[in-house]
Parts: sequence; C-alpha cells; structure tokens
Amino acid sequence: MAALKRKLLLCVLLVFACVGTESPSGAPTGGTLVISTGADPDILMPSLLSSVLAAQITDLVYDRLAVIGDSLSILNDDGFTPRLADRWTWGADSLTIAFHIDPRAKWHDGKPVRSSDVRFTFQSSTDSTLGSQVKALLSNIDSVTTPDSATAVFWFHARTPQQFYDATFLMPIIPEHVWQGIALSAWRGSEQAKHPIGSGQYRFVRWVPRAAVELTADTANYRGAPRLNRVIWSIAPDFNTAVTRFLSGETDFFEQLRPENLPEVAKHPELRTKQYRGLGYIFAQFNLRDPANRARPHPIFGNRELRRALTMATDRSTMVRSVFDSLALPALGPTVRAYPTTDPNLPQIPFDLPRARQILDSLGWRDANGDGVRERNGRPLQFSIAVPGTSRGRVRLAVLLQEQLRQAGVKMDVEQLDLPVLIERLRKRAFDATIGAWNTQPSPGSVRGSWGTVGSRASSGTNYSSYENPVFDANVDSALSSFDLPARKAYFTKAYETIIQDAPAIWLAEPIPTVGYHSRLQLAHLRSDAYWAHIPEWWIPADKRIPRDNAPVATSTAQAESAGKKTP
Amino acid sequence: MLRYVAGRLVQAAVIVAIVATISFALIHVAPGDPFSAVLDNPNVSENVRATLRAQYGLDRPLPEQFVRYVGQLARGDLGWSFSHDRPVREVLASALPNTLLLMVIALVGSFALGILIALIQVARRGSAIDHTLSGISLFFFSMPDFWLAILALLAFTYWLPLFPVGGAVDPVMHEYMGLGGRILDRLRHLALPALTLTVLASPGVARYQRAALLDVLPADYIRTARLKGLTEREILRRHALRNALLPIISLLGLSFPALLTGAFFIEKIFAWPGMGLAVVNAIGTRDYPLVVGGVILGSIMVTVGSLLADLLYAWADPRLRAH
Amino acid sequence: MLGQTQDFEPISPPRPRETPLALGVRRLLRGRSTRAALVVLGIIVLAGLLAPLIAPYDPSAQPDIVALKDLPPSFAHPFGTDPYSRDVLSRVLYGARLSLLIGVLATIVSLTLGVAYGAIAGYAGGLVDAVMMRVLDAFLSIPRLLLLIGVLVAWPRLSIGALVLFLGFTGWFGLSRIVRGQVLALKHAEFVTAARALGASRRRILLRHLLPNLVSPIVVAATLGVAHVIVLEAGLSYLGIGVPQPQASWGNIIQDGADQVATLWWMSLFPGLLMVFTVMTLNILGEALRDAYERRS
Amino acid sequence: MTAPLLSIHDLRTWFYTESGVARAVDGVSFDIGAGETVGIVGESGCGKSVTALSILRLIQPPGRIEAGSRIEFEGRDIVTLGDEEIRDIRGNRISMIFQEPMSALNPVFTVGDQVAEVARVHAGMSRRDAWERAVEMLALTGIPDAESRARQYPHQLSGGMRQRVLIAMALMMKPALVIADEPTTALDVTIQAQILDLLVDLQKRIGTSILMITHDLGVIAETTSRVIVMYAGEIVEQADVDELFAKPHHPYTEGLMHSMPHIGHDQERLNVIPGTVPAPTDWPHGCRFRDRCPYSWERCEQEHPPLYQVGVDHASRCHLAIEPERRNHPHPPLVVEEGVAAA
Repeated sequence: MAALKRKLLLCVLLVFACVGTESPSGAPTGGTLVISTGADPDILMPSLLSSVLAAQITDLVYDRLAVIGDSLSILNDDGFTPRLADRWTWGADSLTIAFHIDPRAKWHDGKPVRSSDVRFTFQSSTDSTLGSQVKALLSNIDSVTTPDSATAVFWFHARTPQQFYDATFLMPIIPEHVWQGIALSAWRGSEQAKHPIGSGQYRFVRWVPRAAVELTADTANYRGAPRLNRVIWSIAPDFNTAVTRFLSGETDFFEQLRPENLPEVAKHPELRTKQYRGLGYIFAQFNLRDPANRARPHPIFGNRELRRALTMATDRSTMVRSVFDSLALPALGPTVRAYPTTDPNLPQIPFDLPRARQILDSLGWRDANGDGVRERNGRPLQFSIAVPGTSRGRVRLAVLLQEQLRQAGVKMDVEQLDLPVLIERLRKRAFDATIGAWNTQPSPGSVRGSWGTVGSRASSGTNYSSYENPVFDANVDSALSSFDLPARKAYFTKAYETIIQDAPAIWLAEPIPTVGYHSRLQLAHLRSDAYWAHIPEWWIPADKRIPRDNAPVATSTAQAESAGKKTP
Repeated sequence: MLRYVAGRLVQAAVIVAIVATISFALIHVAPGDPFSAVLDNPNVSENVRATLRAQYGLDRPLPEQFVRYVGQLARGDLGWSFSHDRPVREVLASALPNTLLLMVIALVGSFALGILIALIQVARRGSAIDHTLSGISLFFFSMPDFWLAILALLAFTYWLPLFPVGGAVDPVMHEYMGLGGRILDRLRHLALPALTLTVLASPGVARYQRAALLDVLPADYIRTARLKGLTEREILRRHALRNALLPIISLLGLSFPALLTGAFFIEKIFAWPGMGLAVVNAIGTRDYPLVVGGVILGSIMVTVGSLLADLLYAWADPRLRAH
Repeated sequence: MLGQTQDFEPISPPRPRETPLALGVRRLLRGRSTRAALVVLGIIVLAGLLAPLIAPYDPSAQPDIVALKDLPPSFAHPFGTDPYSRDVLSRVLYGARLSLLIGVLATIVSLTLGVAYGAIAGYAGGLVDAVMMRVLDAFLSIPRLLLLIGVLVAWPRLSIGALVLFLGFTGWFGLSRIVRGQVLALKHAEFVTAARALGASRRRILLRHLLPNLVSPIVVAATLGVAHVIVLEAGLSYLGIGVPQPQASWGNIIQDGADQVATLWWMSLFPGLLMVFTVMTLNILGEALRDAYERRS
Repeated sequence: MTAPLLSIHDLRTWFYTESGVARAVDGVSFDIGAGETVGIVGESGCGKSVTALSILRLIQPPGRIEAGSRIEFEGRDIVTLGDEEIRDIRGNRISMIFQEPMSALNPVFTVGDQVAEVARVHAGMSRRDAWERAVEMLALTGIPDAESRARQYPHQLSGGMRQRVLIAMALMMKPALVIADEPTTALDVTIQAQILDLLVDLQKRIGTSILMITHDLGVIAETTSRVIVMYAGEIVEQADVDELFAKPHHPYTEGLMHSMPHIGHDQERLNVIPGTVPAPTDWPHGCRFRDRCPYSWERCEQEHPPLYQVGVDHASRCHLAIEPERRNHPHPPLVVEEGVAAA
C-alpha cells in the first residue's frame, strides 16, 4: 500500500513519466482512450438500447457467448471465436447447440457466470413485456435449457445458416442475479440500466449525463486485462463540439468524420484518419400505399413507372459527392458492399432526366398551367418528404433532391421533423416520402424486415414503404436458407435486381465510415458492424503517453459503484 | 414599506398564476397534442406514460385537469421530462445554479462595465471618445445574442483557441483534478460564456446609464453642487452617479428578461449546462413538459428579479424609504 | 441644450400650422447619424424590395452541387455559396425581404393590440384598468422569447402568417402601457374636457382627440418594435422553430451554416452583419424620433 | 467711492445652438459695491439669469462667455481664471440662491450633508465640524429644531424650509456676494415676505452684497438700492431704486411698471406689454424693443440706442433721451402677438 502510494506520488511529480505495467500476456498495458461523441447513450442495457453509443459501451461491458469473425461470415460458426462460451457442440440434427461457459468467467461484482444467466437473458429478451427489439430476430430459437450450471443448450425451430449467429450475436449475456428482482416493465427506468454490471474486459465506472461515460480495465478478467486502462466517451452537446474537441486534442478518437472535417484533420500532423466498410445505406423512400387508406395504392407512388421516373430524374452520384465527398458511394440497393453476398455491379436505373420527363408526360402528368409543376386531373405532382432535422446528411440530401425533382416538374416539400415524431409517422405509415437510413447487421437477412412482405404486414414491421413483391420475398428467403455462398449471392442478386427495378425508393448513398484518431493511438481492425469490437486490443505506446493516460484508475468494484452512484 | 412589499408579493403571485394558466392553455389548446410524441414513442416506458396521464389527467374534463395542474404546480411539481427520464423539477434544479452563476457574473460585470463606460462618456461628453463609445455601444446593443455568441465561439475556440469548447468542466479530466485544478478548469470553461453575456448586456447598461447621467446633469442640484465649488469629477461621482443609480436599479429589474434570453442562446452555443441548454434541447426532442417548466421557471426568475430590484429601489431612494 | 437657463425657453416658437409628425420629421433630419441611418436603412429596405431584380442568382437554384458548393466569398459570389451551391448574397437579399416583412407585419399586429388594450384600459379606468394592468404585468414578466418558444413548440410547423401573428401577439405589452399612461393623462386634459363638454361622443374623443396625441409614442414603439421582431425572428429561426426551411430569412441562413461555423463562416457573418446594421439603424431612428418628440413636449 | 466689489464690463454670453448663435447676454456692464444690494429685473428671456450664471462661470456648452468680456471680482478677472481658482470662488466668495429650492437640493442626501459639504470643500473641515457648522447655519436661517431637520431629506421639508436651507448653504462661508435668482418666485405669498426679510436681515449681519434677480418689481422695491432693467440681452435702464420708480425713462420700464402686479401676486409673465421678447438668435436691428414700443419711430429702426445718461446715476437705452417730444405721440404697437389669430 505504501509502495503504491509512493508510486502515485511519483506519477504526480513526474507527470510526463510513464508508468506502464506489463500484463500477464506480456503486451504492454496502460493509457486512456477518450472518444469524442455528440450525444448521450440512451440506456446501458443491451436488450433495450437503440443508440449506437449505448451499443459501444455495452459491447465492452458485456460479453456474448461467441463473437463473429472479422469477415462477418454468419454461416454456421465459421470464423466465430469463443467468449463466454469456451467451446460448443452442435446437436446431431443441428437443431441444438450446447454452449459450455468458461469456468473462469466472472461478473464484475465477483459472482461467477452460469448457464442460468444465458437462459435468463434469452427469456427476458423474448418476453413481450420487456419490449426488446431483438425479440423478433430470435424467433427461430425455441428455448434455452441448462442441464448444468456450465452448459446452456439452445433449441431451434429450423435448421438455418445463421442459427449460430442468432444464438450468439444478438444477445450479450446479462447477470440473472442483478436483474431477476426487477419487474420487466421496470427495467427501462431502473438504476441497473444506468450502471451496467457485465463480464467484459471493461467494467463500468460512471456515466455523467451530457459529460462523460467512463469504463476501466477489468484487470481480473477471465480473458486477461485489456491493454488500455480506461475508455472514456467525452459527450459533447453536438457534432461540431465533438469534432472540435477531437481536433484540439481533448479527445483521441472521433468515430464519424464529415467531409468538411478532413481538411481540418489534415492541418494537424498528429491526427490520422482511417476508413472502414460500413453496413449502412441511405435512401429516399416512398409510401406505396395511400396514407389515408392503406387498402388503396398511393395516388402518386402507387405507380411503378412514376417511381422509376423519379429515380431517373435523380443524379445520385453527384448528390452523394456533394454531400459526402469521398466519404460515401452511391448506394446499390437495399444492401451494402461489405456483405460477401452483394454483387457490386448490380444494374441500376440510370440518371436520364429527358427520359424521366418523357415517362411522366406519358403517364399523363403534364404542366398545363406553366407553374413548373406537373399535374394530372387537376392534382399537382407534389408531395412532402419528411427528414429528421437532426441528421444533417439527410437534410442535405433532401434539399438537393428537391431541386433535382423540380427540374423534372415535381414539387417536393422538405419537412424537417424530430426523430421520434418521424418514427411515429413511419410506424403509422402516415407519410408520403422520407429519407431513411438503415444501419444493418452483419446478416443481410435484415432486408426481409425492411423491404419484405413480412415487414409490411406486421404491426411492428419496418417496411414503411409497404413494398410487397413475392418475387423479391421468395429470392430473399431462398438466399437465407441456402448454405452455399455462390447460391446465396445469386438469390440475393435476383432479389436486389427486382427491388431496384421496382424502385420503391431512390437508393442514395452508402457512407464510408471514417474515423479520426490521434497518432499515438495504435488501432486494431475496425470491424464493419462495430469499429469498437477490438478496442480491448488498442494501445498507446509508453513513450507517447500524456498526463491523462496516467491518471489514477478506479480499481475495485466498490469504488466503481460509488463513483457511479455519484452521477445524478 | 411593509405594505409595499406585501403588495408586490401579491402581484408576483398573480403573475405566476397567470403564467401557469398560459402554460396550461398552451398544453391543451395546441393542435399537435404535445404529448403524442411521448405517448406513442415505443422507447418511453409504460410507467412514464402512466405518470404523464396522471400528471395532466389527460382523460378528465378540462376544469378538473386545470385544478389538478395548478395543484401540482403549487407543490413545485413540473411534470416528467421524458428526454431526461427525470422529473422536470430535478432537471431544472440541477441546471439552474449554472444559469444563475452565468447571469450573476454577467449582471455584475455588465453593470460595472456599463456604468464605467457611461461615466467615461459623460465626463467627456461631446468628445470623440464619447461618440466612439456610443457607436460601439449601439453596435453591440443591436447585435442578436446568438450571433455574437457564434462569433465569439468562432473567434476564441476555432481561430484563436484560447478557451475550451463547451461544457462547464472538462468532461474527462475534471474528476481527476485536484481542488486548484478543478477551480481553474471551471474558470476556463466559464470565461467565454460569461464574457459574451457580459458584452451582450453591457451596452444596454452603458446607454441607459449615460442617458440617466445626462438626465441628472442639467438638474438644479448639480448646478448647486457646481456652485459649491465641487470639481466636475466630484460632482459626477458624488452627486450625479448617486442619483443616476436609482434608474439603474430599475434597469436591473428590467434587464432580467434580456439577460435570461441571452443566457439561453449562450448556453446553447457554448454548451453551458444550464436551464437554457436544457430547454433549447427540449425543443429538439419535443420534451414539452420540460419546455413549459422552463417557461414557468424563467418567468418566476424574472418576476423575482424585478421584485428584488423594486425592493432595492425602495430601499435606496430616501423619498420612498420613508413610506 | 438650452435647458440650463430656464428663462430661455422660447427660442423659436413652433410654426403654427405644422403637424406634430412634420415637426418630428424636421427635427429628425437634423442629426447627422440619423440621416446616415436613414440612408443605410433605405438601402437595405430597397435591396429587400428589389431582391428579384438585383439578386445576382436565383436564391434557390443549385447550379453545381459539387463544384460550386461551400465557396468562400469571391468576386462571383461576394457572400460565398452555401452547401447547396446557392448564392448566399442572393439568399441574404431575399432574406432581407422576408425578415423585414415579418418585422413590419408583426409590429402592425402589436401596435393594433397595444393601442387598443392601452386605450381601453386608460379610458375605462377604475377596476377595469387595474385588472387589465395586472394581467399586463404578468405578460410583461414572461420573457418574450420563452413565451414564443412555449407557443411555437406547441404549434409545430407554423406558416409564416401564423408566425407573424404570434410575434405580434407577444409584442404589444410595453406599448399598451405607454398608451394607457398617455390616455390617462390626456383624459383629464383641458381640450378633452372641452370636447366632452361640447357633447362629443366617446368614440369621437378617442379618435379625434386622443389618437393624434398617441402618434409619437406609437411611431417610436413601431420603429424599435420592428428591430426587436427582426432579432427575435432570427433567434427563433436559429433555434429551428421560426421561418420554415426552404424560405430564406436571415436567421435561417445563419442556421443553415450554424453547424459548420468554422468552415462556412461567411454564412453566419454576412446575414448577421446585415441584421446588425438594420437593427442599429432602426434603433438610431427610434431614439432620434423619441428625442424629437420629447423635446417638443 | 471705493473700488466696487464686482465689476462687469462688456459681458457677452452667447449660445451656439442648432438654430444659430443666441446672444443671450450681449454687452452688459455694471458694478456692485461692497454691501450693496443690486436688482436686475426683466422678463423671461431677457438674459438676467445668464448674466448671473456668467458671473460664476456656470455657463455650460454650447454657451460661452465671449472674449473681451470682463468680470472683475476682488481684483481678479473671473472670465480668465483657471478651473481651480473659479471653484475656490464658488460657494466661498460668491454664492447663489435659486428659484426652485426643491430641485436645487439633491434628493438623495440629507440637507445637513448638503450644507456641510460647502464647508468641507472650502474650509477643509472634518465631516463632524462641517456638520456642526451646518446646523448652526440652519438655525441662523430660522429653521426650528435645526439639529433634527438637518438629518432630513429635501422632500421632507416645506418649500420655505428648503429655501432657508439654500440660504444657509449660500451664506455658509460668509461670501462677499450672494446672487439670488428669483429666490421667492416658487414660494407662497406669506413665505415670500419672510424669506426676503431673512435675506435682508442676514445681509446686514454678514455684510455681504446681494445681486437680486427677479421679474418682480415689488421684490426690487423692497430689497434693493439700485436697479438694472434688462431687455433682450442688454441693460436698457439703470438707476437708484427710488429714482427709477419715480421717473422711469425707458418705455420698457414704463411697461413693467404699468403691468406691475400687487406684491405677491405670482404672475410668471408680464403679458401686459404686447408682443414677446424676440428670438436671441435674431435680435432686431436698431432698438430691440421697437416692435413692442408705443413710441418707436424711424431712428429706432436704424440706430441701436446707446445708454444715454438721463439723470444722476440714471441711464437709459432709449432715443427718447434725445427726442423727448416723441413721448407725447404714442401709437399702438406694430406687431400683433403671434398666435392671437389662431386662438
């Protein structure tokens, strides 16, 4: 203790001296990573969260049974590496998988991780009282049983290529003993959802809303200590402040640079940027059904030719360059290039303004009164597009689209809405058009929900366009049940071709996520679905540390908890 | 005096009651039900919705809702902020000290600066210095709050990075600082917003005070003072300023709304975690209870401020003190 | 300036046939800064009115969304371009039009309400007056911006007309107090008593005798009111609850560039400067008017 | 006769206003002997108050005492004194009493403080000594219970009391000259007489000279020994008080006499003389009174009359001095008062 004190004193005296210690594995540890972010997490509870930041934090605090490989293959257990489960065995009919829990695994409060925690996680996630968004994705899992405290067996309804993915990826495991006493309906507002206790390599220290979230290395972790001592998210009130904090060196890492930030970053020799392939795409989506009466087609967008004409009138690649510069590519369709099943040469509806005008003319939409807007039977070709006002990229795309469509004689009003209001309208299908963005998961199967008939008919479905084409559905289903990559790819390609030609949306952009980081930071691979997945492997060389790297670390759980409780 | 205070207190209570009525009307007359966003939001938990319904008694007849609402207000219950997932009162209470700190510094700073400028101007009235200062005052006086704040941010955090960007403390390192470091950290973060608000508020004070001094100067008693053989300086300091301070106390009361408004924009732009930032952010998230709570609290602050100013005036003016 | 010597009042007796307004204007035009302010304001108003003629580009045209966007000020685009490659100068000119229009219209609404309320309260007197004044006190103690935020958040997606109305509804409190004071003072003035003795109707007294005496405070309040509304509108637009987006107002243009202030500084600077000049000239004029009238009375 | 206490020579105080140069005082010369009481009488705007203020150099911009003017006091020319020296004279050697005792007192200080301030400035007295002296002085001016009155604020005193406070303030340093500018105009009739008596009484005790400025000939008659009549920035007549009342020479003085109200009858303007004082920016050529004068003839239009000697120590700025027969042919004034037509 006295020695420790002396050491601390030394730290204070020699602020710039480094106190790197060696971890058991021999890799140097120490250092603080400060990530700039522009908003608070919503809730630090894996089955309830919806913000990306919350996912980053909980992914580091909680563990899954196994994690997906960097190739993002979802086929069986290809490329998956052990986490909480140190090994697993498939049932003979492949309808069961038995996971063996790593006996060394402990929760951050010191209790061991047991198979009952896995079962508890599954049961709570699929309980409709909780209202988890994961529930729908877990439909193929019948149940989880626990023959002994170290074994959790997943029982599936059907044999599918992504069984293993469903069982492991979708559910970070939560501790039963922490949550069981709380009614499911009260989870959302609970203290536990603000002070997570997991089994990951980082433990939670504090969350001061609008200021910071701090994690510290779980030095006693069953997988060994992570290399960085601490990870802190510095929460700025808005995007620009977040960027400025990064540029000024107040933070080390910024997760999503905008094109206009690149020259700024370039002015700082100590800063670097790095791109990785993302899983998101942005599109202008039409409501194909009449908002007033869903039984009827939409008076404008019900017509496939008209929708195709709108796509034709849109110079997508120029728009993308205008808004994202080099940080995005034109979107291919309802998919991203990172999937191995995506053909990067999918045929597109070309930009052809004269042809678009021709089509609109032939459909009877003509500008008879010379006001620049086409009309048919007295109804002008006019609609409003709803965009979340907080998303600058989408607002910009909408304003550009407005001008492009104006040239084709289409009047589009841009309506900026607050995100919750917009989501509500989409859910009720009470909209004409919107600029949407999907951040997909490693599985391309999510397209079923967002563009398939299932997602259109189900009350909680996210196919807001109500696009329904059996050809598309059939090809997606075939792809998802196929174990052979070329076959999967062929089916998906057919499905994508179908939907692209039906044009329920104008496929706008596929952003290329670009992170900025301080050169002292040694990054590991940035995984497409979660750049933060490998944060425990990031490190800062001892000779490049700065005072904040050596700030004392909260070590014990008790300390961590009291620090957590301090937050109002 | 006591009667006067009592009268003013009653008046303040009436004001708060009317503000409450207005806010109630806003909630219920507004076409886009301000709670639809909450009540339909899948991310809002059932008990929050239940609280909201109970709070506003949304399914009861209007008069009953009103009585309920006023009762809750009287108990200091401003409802539930769903974007913060905490009672509005707590959100505002934790933000209020920051806003008050900003306002008090700006108030003291702007009055000191404003009076100083006015004294300089009046001492050299008609000179080039007077005209220049008048011009500068008017220029800043005419500046929209948010625009000056944007410029200040641009100038002193981007172009000339003297001050940290946003917040009340360093979000990362503050926890790890010693006492001295923490104080320094706070001051560094406070400096720019407080200075900006001071600069925004000073011209009004300077202009008002200059006019007040000039109003006083032709007064016969100033001539009397001159006649006694006092120097211009003594006259300005002893006789004129003392009299011109009375209108400045009225200005104190009048300047609260402007100061609060300025604080709103400044908090937004400098991310200063006060009630302005809370309310402005609540606009974005349509957290209506928080917005209304902010309006009510802001009005109370203004009312209390002008009440204090009035009492101060009554105390400072011998003609009123006697009664 | 001759106030020093009380003996010395009647320098030049007012010309008998001059109306108060004409006298005010004549007094007004004497100051150098006032004349300068009038010229500057005139230019800005004219520029707003003639925006369609003098704006170098269509304010909503996006000539080249890749090559011409985010351009700093240059000869071709004196105020630069915005992220949609639109010409900021043209937008600022059209913005002047809208911002001034909103300012004037909202002020007209305020004046009507303020004069009506103040005149009624002052003329009625007694309990009615007392109640009306207490209500007014309450309104006065709600900061106008806060009140507007409360209203505009409750009424999302307002048309510009409605915005004008709300700006007007929240701007009459101060004036009505002045009007009430004047009416109260004038009510017992000899000429009103005389008119009443001669059997003039209440309406006639209000219109023929009281209103003309209210002209000066109204003109002053109007001038300063327009300035205030312009600033308010810009502030609300900056917060995203003012003028809806596709239209350009000064506040809107600043808001367009607000999330990139550091890189698109010209989008904040120029509309802001123009706004400051407008408000400044209006303030100068308002004060000069006040001086002119106060010296008369 | 010994050298006069105050000797004013060719005093010209002009105001440079927006509408032109207002020659408020335009070549005034007179003397005041030690212990003497001199009155200046005239209508509003005739320049009598500006003359008084000029003596103390209290003219504020845009007003200015023109070069060539001389105000000799105790051997020094006030016009050219430094700020320091003039301040030393103010309140000390020369003091002044105003018309409005309410506004002349600072509302936020007690009256005792204000009286004491004079002693602190000029005698360098301590706060305490000055206060005692002030109370003494207040008592001397006939304020009952001066000790407690001194602790009161101006608004707590009656008008007469306030005037006494001002007198106490003025006499605090036993000045050589007190200028009383309409000291009784704002007061009740009964108080007026008391205050005048007090002034005369104190003058006798202290031996100070008084320059009494008023529009009220009654006050003049009661208090002064010599009278100066001012009109349009000039002295139009000057004589011993008895001489003047017995044999007024200037038609303006005559007019004043005719319109003289009974003492105490407060009347701000002597409306009986038709017409108004012309604008100081635009004095008429020739005689400045001619437009209102019942005797005026061509000479009055062409020649600006000098001060004619019309008796022993009696001067008048009227051409009647050389064409006395004109007095027998009065005619109605030339100018109808402005605004009469409109009324």
